[in-house]
Amino acid sequence: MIFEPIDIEISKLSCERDDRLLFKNLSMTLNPGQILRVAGPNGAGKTTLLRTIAGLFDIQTGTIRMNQLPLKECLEQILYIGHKPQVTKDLTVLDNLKFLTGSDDDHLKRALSDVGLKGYHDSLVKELSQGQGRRCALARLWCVKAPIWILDEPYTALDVEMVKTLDTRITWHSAAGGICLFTTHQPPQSLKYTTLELDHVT
Amino acid sequence: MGWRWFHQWGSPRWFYERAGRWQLVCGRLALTLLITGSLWGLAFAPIDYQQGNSYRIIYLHVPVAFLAQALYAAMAVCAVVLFVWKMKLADVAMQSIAIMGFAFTALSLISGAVWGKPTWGTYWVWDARLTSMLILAFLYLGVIGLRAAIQDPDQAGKACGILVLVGVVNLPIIKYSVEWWNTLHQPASLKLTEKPAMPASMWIPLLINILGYYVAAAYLILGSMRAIVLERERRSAWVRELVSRA
Amino acid sequence: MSLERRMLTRELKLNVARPGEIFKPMWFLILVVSMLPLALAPDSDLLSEIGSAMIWVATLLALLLNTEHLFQSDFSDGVLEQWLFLNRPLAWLVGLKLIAHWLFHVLPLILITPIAGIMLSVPTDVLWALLVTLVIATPALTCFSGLGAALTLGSSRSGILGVLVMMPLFVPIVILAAGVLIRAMDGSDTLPLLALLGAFSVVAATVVPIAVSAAIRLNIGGSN
Amino acid sequence: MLEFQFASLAAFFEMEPHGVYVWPIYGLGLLVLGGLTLDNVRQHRRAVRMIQRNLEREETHEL
Amino acid sequence: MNSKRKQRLLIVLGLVSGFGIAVGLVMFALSQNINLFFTPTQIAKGEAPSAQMIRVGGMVADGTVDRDPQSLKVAFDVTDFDHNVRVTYEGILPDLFREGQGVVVQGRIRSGQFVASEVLAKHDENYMPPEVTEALRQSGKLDQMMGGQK
Repeated sequence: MIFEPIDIEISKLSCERDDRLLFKNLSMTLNPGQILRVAGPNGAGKTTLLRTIAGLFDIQTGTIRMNQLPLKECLEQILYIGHKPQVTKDLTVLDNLKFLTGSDDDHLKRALSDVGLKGYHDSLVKELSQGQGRRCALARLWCVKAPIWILDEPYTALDVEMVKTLDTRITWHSAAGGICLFTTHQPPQSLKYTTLELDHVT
Repeated sequence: MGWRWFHQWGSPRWFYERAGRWQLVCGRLALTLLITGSLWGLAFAPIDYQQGNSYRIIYLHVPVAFLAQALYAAMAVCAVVLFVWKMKLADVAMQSIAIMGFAFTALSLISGAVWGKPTWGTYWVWDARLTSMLILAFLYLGVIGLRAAIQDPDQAGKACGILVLVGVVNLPIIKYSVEWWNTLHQPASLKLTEKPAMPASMWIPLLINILGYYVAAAYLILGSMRAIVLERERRSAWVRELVSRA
Repeated sequence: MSLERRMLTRELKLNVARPGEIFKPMWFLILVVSMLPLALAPDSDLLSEIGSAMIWVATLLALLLNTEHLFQSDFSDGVLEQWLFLNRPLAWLVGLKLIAHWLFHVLPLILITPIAGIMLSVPTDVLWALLVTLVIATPALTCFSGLGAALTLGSSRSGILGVLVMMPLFVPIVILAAGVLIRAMDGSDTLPLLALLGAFSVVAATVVPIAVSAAIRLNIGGSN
Repeated sequence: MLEFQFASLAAFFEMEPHGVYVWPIYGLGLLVLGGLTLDNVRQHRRAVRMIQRNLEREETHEL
Repeated sequence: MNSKRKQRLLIVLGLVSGFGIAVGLVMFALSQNINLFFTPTQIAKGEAPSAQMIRVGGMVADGTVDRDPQSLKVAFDVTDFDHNVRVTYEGILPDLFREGQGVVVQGRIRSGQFVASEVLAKHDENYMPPEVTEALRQSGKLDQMMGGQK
């Protein structure tokens, strides 16, 4: 599957939080197939930037446009996975994914076997280990058609094998013309990406 | 020019500096009016034919009750300004008005209750006006409590704004429903549209006191807003400069 | 499967997984109702006179008890923020959630009020009036307490605060419902008051989801 | 119009028979207005002091 | 996007129809007598339902108050200067209750009499020095004034 060409244009974005200037006059354009790692020390505003681009935070100053359209009108093009589990503990793996993606059972089961959760579709999320729960949340990447991925620390709690699987999936996504933004503290080995360094603005 | 008078309010610094002066004027004016009005009402206004001297409580009760309701409306206006123009000062005003509003509502409830004792023979009846005033007090308390519960001041301000707006839609309904439910309290003594139903020697001091309490409320709100502005803007250059100069 | 069906199925499954959430308020209601005759002398005339009003208030409190955390678990799991990407207006999704909440949590509560009524020897026709007022008034109550829950989502020590904040807004509803009950005891016409109650619920159901969605957006924007 | 309504100053304070109701209310009103004024002053002073403390702390850091 | 516009249209439609239904319900309710408040004239014409809790408002007619010396029973006429209603009540009357005073009584009609369960004295919004009242009373204007405003 190849995505329609999509780009994100960020211009003069500034953000202040709790009286602290996180970033100022940030301008960049993300093109189809681009993989961008947002890096920086703790508290540099990585999560804030990601959530702003995902439309979860109001833009304080500056603009973000997708294919020339304001961000607010294109939210369904985005897949966002944040720090929080993104899955409900009291539901089964399958029910969780069914609600979030709307895909059918076969599709979802295939995605689950891709992330190494084969046979777990009927287990409740609270019965899974932390890494498995993370895999469950990430399984959405295998069954959703959004061209823009915004992943906040996707590698946390994943084993080496799963890291590799995720890298491959992101590479494919980029090959199909999708955009991926992510943050991480362990730079992935088998992924080609560009880096945006966020420093404390003083 | 044009909208400048309005946009000035977007600058906390402009407000802080001007408000100090306004506050001084308001404070003096309020003091003069309140002393005149209260003394006149207490000592020189004639006694009422039915209620005797107890009616002299109206020179406090009526202005304060007016104010309690007017302040909620003012708070609602602030909420609208906050959402439409994203003006931070409106949020500051909302915060101080909530506290003053609650104080005045409580004062009007207490003075009403004490007045009710000689007049109706009881401190409290579940009458329409009394009940809706009580609910107004709860609404103010809710706004104060909500703000106290949320850490981030911007977020707290917006949450309070939503609450205030929902409350303002409901306030007339509350008033109507409660009035339908049980009415004992007399209608308002002073109406803007009609000639007052009391002699001049009674209503002039009342009017003076109403003005006095309004100006006093302005004085108090300005004062509390200045303190809040200073605290919220503590990291800005002008505040640092101001404080280090002092 | 449409998003709306997905949402309602999810709610259903969640409630099957957490049956305690449904039974807790019912248990509370029955407890309050059984304490009442113990606190008063078990004088059945007095009980039947004030019983319906007591059941109404107890149901109101029970309802508040289970609406307090309406959005809390979805919020802390991060599922709530996913709603923004679902290609539907947030207010509409909030409306669905409130409908589901009413169906799975409030309706069962209303359905057990006849038991409470029998315990307090409330006359049958008053009991009917009680049921009807509850069915008509609870949508508005659910909406308002949902708004309270949404407003205090981000606060670390919200607890019962959200509900307390909304309490004053319940006044007209309680007054109207009480009016219906009094008239039902008299045997007079309750229809006009029920119409007013209905108007209240309709307005709340159209306006409050918008306010709730604003509150949710606010809290998603603030959580970090 | 401006004629003292009471026979004596004592009668004024007595305000027969409602002095017990009227005077405490005016006292309370005074208390509320005065209290709020004082609270504002205190809050303002506290804000100033806090900012001063912060400034001092920053200065010692820079040294 | 087209679907976005459709959604917005649906929301507006929902809001409008919601308010429409609400207004309809309120209109219906207001067309009925929700207040159950009646004047003595309405009662004399038999418009008030019997055996139902209703409220009657008017003035206490002069010289009609009969107090039972042994108990708290009291009977008086409530008038709107056209018709009178005989009210019986047992209980403590409010301090402001007197002849010529506005009252609201709540109760039921039983065999032509109004049995009140509650008597509320309406303190009017007029404040007057005693001399003025006296002057008015002498000129007979007071009753007019009091009767004029309900």
